Amino acid sequence: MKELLRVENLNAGYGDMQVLWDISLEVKEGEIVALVGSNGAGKTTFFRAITGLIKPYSGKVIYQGREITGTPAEKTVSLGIAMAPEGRHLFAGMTVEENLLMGAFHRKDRENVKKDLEWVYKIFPVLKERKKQLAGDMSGGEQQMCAIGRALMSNPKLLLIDELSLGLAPVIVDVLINVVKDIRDMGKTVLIVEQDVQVALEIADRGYVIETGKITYHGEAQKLLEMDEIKQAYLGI
Amino acid sequence: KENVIKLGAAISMTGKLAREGKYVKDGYEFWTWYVNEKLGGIKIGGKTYKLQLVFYDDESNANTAAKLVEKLITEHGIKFILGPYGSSATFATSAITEKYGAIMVEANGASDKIFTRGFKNLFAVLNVASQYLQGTIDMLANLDPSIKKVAIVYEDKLFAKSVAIGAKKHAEAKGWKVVTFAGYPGGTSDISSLLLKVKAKKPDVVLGSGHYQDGVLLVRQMKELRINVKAIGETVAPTLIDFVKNLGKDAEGVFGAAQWAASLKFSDPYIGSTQNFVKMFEQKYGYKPDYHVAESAAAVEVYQRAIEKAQSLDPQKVRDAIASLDFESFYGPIAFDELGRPAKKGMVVVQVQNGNQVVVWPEKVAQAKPIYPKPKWK
Amino acid sequence: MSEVILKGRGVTKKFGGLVAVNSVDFDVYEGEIFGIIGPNGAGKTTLMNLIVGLLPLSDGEIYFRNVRISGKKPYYIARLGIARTFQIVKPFKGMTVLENIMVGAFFGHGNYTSYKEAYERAEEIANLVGLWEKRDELVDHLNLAQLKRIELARALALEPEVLLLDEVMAGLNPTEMEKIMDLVRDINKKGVTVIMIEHIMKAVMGLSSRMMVLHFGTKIAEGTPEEISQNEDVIKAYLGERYSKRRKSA
Amino acid sequence: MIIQILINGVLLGGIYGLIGLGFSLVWGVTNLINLAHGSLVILGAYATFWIFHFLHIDPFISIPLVMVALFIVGYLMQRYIFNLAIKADVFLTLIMTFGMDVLLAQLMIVMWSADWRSIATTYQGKSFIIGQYLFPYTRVLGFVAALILTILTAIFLNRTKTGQSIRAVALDMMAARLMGVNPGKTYAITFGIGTALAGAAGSLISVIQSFNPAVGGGITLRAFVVAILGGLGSVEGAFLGGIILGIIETFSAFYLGESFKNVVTFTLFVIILVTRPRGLLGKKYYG
Amino acid sequence: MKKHIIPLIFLVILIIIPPFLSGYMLRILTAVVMFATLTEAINIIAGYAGYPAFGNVVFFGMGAYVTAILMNHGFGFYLTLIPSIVTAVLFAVVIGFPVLRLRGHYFAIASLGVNVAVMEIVNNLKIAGAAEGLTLPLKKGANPHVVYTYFYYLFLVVLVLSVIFTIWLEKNRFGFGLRAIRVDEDGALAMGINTPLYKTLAWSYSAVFTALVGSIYAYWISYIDPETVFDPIISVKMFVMMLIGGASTVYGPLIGAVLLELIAEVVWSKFVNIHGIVLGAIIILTVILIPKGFLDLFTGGFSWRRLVQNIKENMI
Ligand SMILES: Nc1ncnc2c1ncn2[C@@H]1O[C@H](COP(=O)(O)OP(=O)(O)OP(=O)(O)O)[C@@H](O)[C@H]1O
Ligand SMILES: Nc1ncnc2c1ncn2[C@@H]1O[C@H](COP(=O)(O)OP(=O)(O)OP(=O)(O)O)[C@@H](O)[C@H]1O
Ligand SMILES: [Mg+2]
Ligand SMILES: [Mg+2]
Repeated sequence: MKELLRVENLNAGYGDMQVLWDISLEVKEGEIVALVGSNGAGKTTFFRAITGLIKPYSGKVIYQGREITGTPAEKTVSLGIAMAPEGRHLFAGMTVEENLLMGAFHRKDRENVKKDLEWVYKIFPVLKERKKQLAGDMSGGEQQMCAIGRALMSNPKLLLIDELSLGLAPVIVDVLINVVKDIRDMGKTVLIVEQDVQVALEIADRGYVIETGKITYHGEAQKLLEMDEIKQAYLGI
Repeated sequence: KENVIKLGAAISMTGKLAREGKYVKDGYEFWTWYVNEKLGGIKIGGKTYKLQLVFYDDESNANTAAKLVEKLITEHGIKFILGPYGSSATFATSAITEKYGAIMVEANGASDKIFTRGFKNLFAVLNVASQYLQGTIDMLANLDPSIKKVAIVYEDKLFAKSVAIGAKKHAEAKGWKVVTFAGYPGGTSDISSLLLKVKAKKPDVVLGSGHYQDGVLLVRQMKELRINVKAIGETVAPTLIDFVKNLGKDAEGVFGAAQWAASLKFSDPYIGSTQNFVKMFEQKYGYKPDYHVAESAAAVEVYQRAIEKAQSLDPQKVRDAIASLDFESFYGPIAFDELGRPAKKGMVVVQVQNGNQVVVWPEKVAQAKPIYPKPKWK
Repeated sequence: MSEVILKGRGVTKKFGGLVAVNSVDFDVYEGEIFGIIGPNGAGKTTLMNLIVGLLPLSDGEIYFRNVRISGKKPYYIARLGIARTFQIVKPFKGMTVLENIMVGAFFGHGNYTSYKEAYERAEEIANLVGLWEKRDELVDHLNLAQLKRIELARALALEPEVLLLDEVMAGLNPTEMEKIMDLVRDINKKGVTVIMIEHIMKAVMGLSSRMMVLHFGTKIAEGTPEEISQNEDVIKAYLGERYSKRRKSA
Repeated sequence: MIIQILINGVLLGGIYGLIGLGFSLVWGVTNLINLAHGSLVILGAYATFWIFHFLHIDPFISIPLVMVALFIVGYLMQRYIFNLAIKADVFLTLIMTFGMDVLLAQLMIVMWSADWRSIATTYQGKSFIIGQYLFPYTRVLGFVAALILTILTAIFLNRTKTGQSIRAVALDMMAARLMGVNPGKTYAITFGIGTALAGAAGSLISVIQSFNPAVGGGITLRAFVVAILGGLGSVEGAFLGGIILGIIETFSAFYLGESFKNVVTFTLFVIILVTRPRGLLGKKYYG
Repeated sequence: MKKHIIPLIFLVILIIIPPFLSGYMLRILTAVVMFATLTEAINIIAGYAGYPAFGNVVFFGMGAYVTAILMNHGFGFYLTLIPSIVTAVLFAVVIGFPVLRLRGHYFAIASLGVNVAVMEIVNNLKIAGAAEGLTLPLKKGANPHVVYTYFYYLFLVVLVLSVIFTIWLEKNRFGFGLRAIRVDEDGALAMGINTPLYKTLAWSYSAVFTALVGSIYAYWISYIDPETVFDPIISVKMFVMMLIGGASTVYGPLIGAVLLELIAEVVWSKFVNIHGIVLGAIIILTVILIPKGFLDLFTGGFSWRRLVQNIKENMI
């Protein structure tokens, strides 16, 4: 499999406060990779650094063989990197449909956008029912679906999902797990952050464990699930 | 080392009164320059003194003006203060000069109220607000005894309202009926509702009191609403050049009240005549002086005259000298009543005729006969 | 069984055409932990907002110990002894951890009026919820887990008789979650009645003595966790196959 | 008579609407309460004035020119000044625009003096009659211009990609970036458009009243009222707000007297705010 | 207590300094003290409670007018102070009831609307001299310096009161309530804070100090008209000062008042013709470089890096 994303010795943070220390990681095309770790470990920060929402202090982000370190977020999306951010960040004053279409903002292929919209509606029927409702008026779970839908609308090669199951009903989590797998089967690559380590490692091919800004373990998801350290720290067993 | 007499002033160089403030400044500076350069200064007992003008920008703010006058008095030690522009600032600053026993000769604060406080050291060279439209009313009553109804509209601010109240009293004294007496807030860009009411009352004369933009607005909207009357009289606006430039033909026939006009013919002990004043000023500043310039220059002349007369720089003596002045200047007769207001000077009425602003009243200084009644709008 | 402390009858909330909460009746008994679950958008948060008075009811009534509280102002209800946490954390930014907690102490049921008393009370609570180390830090710099604790701490400082928790476990990893679960148990043991909304089954099922399930604003089930987890409607509408499979295999 | 007052009010209101439009747009999108708006309007009036003075182009015809010029001014101002502090507290950014207002007002005085200016068109003061009602040319033209610009702005915001990106940034800047929108540029474009609209309003001002740099403050106040009445960020709202303000002013001036028109306007304004806090056509989640 | 020592030293200096000042310097200092008080007052409602009372000058104007009207009817100055406070508080309560329900910008603009409306009403009020304003009897005294020193001390007393009040506020349950309201009003409600009451109280306290200052101002200046005492620019100035110094701190507003008055003073004397441009530029730069106010800039040591960092934090 071809390598899609490679991160080398990434250091990043906010102002004086360094959060990430020498992070290295790689993601191959068509993989689902999970990033797990406790609260405040720096997972979100890592996503922000890759998408270009913050500028790393040092290190490299290589995507499709090209270095994209420090490329601002508004540019990375057209390279095929999309993110469903933590906290959803929908355009509250726009309708659900407008939100989804915003996901395709940078796209030129109008025809396919329509098709993708229908596809997203098929995945999340609730969104279709509520397409005229303001996104801000929806419940937390509905919003999460909309956020993932919006990210999908950008036709990404690499999809980053921060806190996949946060605040979602178990049935919906089931749906999302399948969606993530479907997305992968369509040839897209998915990188997820997920608190429910069980869920995360169940769907992922590989996983990285991040603790206070450093990668402590990585490997095949199944293997990680069986490691005692992980069981103790993250599965509460 | 040169001997100097310092005159201090707070002048509106910025803010909403910056336009008028510039005239004031030019007027003060012109006469100072004239005294120093053309007359060689002021002689007191053999010594020659030069006048020196010390001024600051009050940002068109009365409070700042007060602060500055206090600075002039207490830091520069100046006892001879020239007025700021506008009634509010004159109010505030004159209270300070009075407290410190300094003198204020002011040329640009016309509100009647300024003179109700019994100040001893305050003198004005300009007529008070309530007198502004009296000349216009006298003239019209003289021209056409059949006038019965007058509408008075004014900007609802200190000066303009004082003018309107004075005009109302005077019109009623002439036996006219004031059919509309209405103010509108400052800064208004539409008085159509007010004018519709005026139109319904069918007045013979409309009198407007306000500043430049009010004058223009009144004429424009009267035309837009096709309100035809026998005469339109205003305060300041028609005496300004911009009025004619902006309104063009529509300005024709509008009367304006001025403290002074460049066409007047007075003699002056220093500069010779009004004409000379106008000529020299125009040469130096490149524009024709309007009455703000003239009254401001006259205020400096008052100090000059009084100091020469008193032969002293003692504030008390100079004050007494000012109180007893009685002479004709390029600006008109200068003498003060017991409250410090002009005792002998009157206002003049100007009318726009063929694009020129000509004096039409009082008769003895008139350049032309008033055009009456005003032609209807086309 | 003990007394009913909070009672709702025909509680309804409409947003325009949408009926977010539809004529729900509920009884919460003193001293219990009462779980509310339901699909996203079922109306759980809305119901909580109705209880604490942040939203006016469209219909129905809510009683706290037989005192009608529907229609009362939120601060009044809070002072009566009903505290809540917010699903989306709302710390008072620009204040330290202790100061955040002090706000609760000052204005709650406990009614501490002096700075010193409130301060001491806040210290106690900071200690209780495990924020002792962070007590003098500005809340702006805390991470989500800590903010959730602040939510809890502030609510506790009100010294409530009823505590409403809206997804306090969301976004926490299992270890963190266990800690908070212990905390909730402790609080409950001290006599505080707890109503919790949660999507993490391990937490609600583990803590609750009774549960209620909302679906499209309507109550579709009520009972012990055991009953709920076997209810076919609930599995279909909410729990999903994976959950029941996992449960069975466990 | 009542109809004539109504006509006057509506015509005046159109211009108010245009004054409020740019202000409302900028506020709604960038969260910047632009206290320099009035000064920018006056800048537009000066631009119109000088174009008329030197090139003898009619003020209504020069509107596009003025708008382009002002767009550039606004774009640069936002991009290189306001953007530097845009994330600060709203009241700080408010103070910043206040500083800009002070600066601009004085700059205009220094450059063009405080003289009163206005443009004397051949048709000023003239009106046409329909039935028994008078329609002053300048005001009718002003109204039409305002209406057209409002419609164009609405179309721009709702139908174009740039418009969509402006709305997106207004709602959530971080998310907008993730969609590929450059917020710095979008803010600058928005402010540029707001300034261009202010400039257009200036063009209208220059033909209906006299102006100098000091009248900006009053205009900003009107813009405030219009924006709030209509609802922040709502284009149609701004126009409607303007019309309502115009009608309120003319009617209260007629029935209660000019002196009370501001009292009525502002009392009503406060009442509307209290009863409809989002303005008449304000949209949720903006501003 | 420690942090009050430097301010106390300043207070002592302020108390003993008048005899050493020229009339002009005294007037500037008086203006500084006056604005410091106004800013400290607006800080209660806008800083602590987060309600940007853009029309706060309305209380200043009211205080000024109540004093002016009563003194014109023969009341002594001190007798006018209680009515002045009462009027302002009544107004804050009555108007506050509807207006304080608005939040953020909307409150700002509504309070400005109230201000303009009141100004226009006074403009038409016969008893208040309408548009022509009112003159007040001049304060009699041995010499001007004594008279103006007297006013200076009057302002200073109110300033000290307002500072003491704010110090009390900081450590009091009331202050906590206000701060909570500022950050999150729903959160505050849920914490049991009677927000309507608290907001009204905060505005009333703000009104008390503002009105007192207005009363003294009227007597000091001896002539008032609606345009000057209800001038919205005064509110803007209070705001600028509060923010420059540091909002919702005890001493920030004072620092802001001193800085802005002094900067303005220096700027206009140095740049007579372009002082507006310079002043405008200084304000813009201040916001860009020190958005958290001067107090913040110097607590914990000044560094240039802080300035750059400030820009980075707030720019896009
Ligand atoms: N905008 C920010 N400014 C300053 N510090 C921040 C910011 N966002 C996060 N942090 C800090 O950076 C650290 C890492 O946070 P981050 O959000 O990346 O963690 P996380 O692993 O995503 O945690 P969680 O599971 O809670 O989402 C935390 O200590 C947090 O307080
Ligand atoms: N202010 C509002 N206006 C309109 N609709 C609203 C509003 N608040 C909530 N809703 C709608 O009411 C329904 C119930 O929302 P609520 O937030 O109570 O759901 P919830 O059960 O808490 O969901 P979640 O588990 O996702 O948090 C949702 O469909 C939501 O879109
Ligand atoms: Mg995170
Ligand atoms: Mg919820």
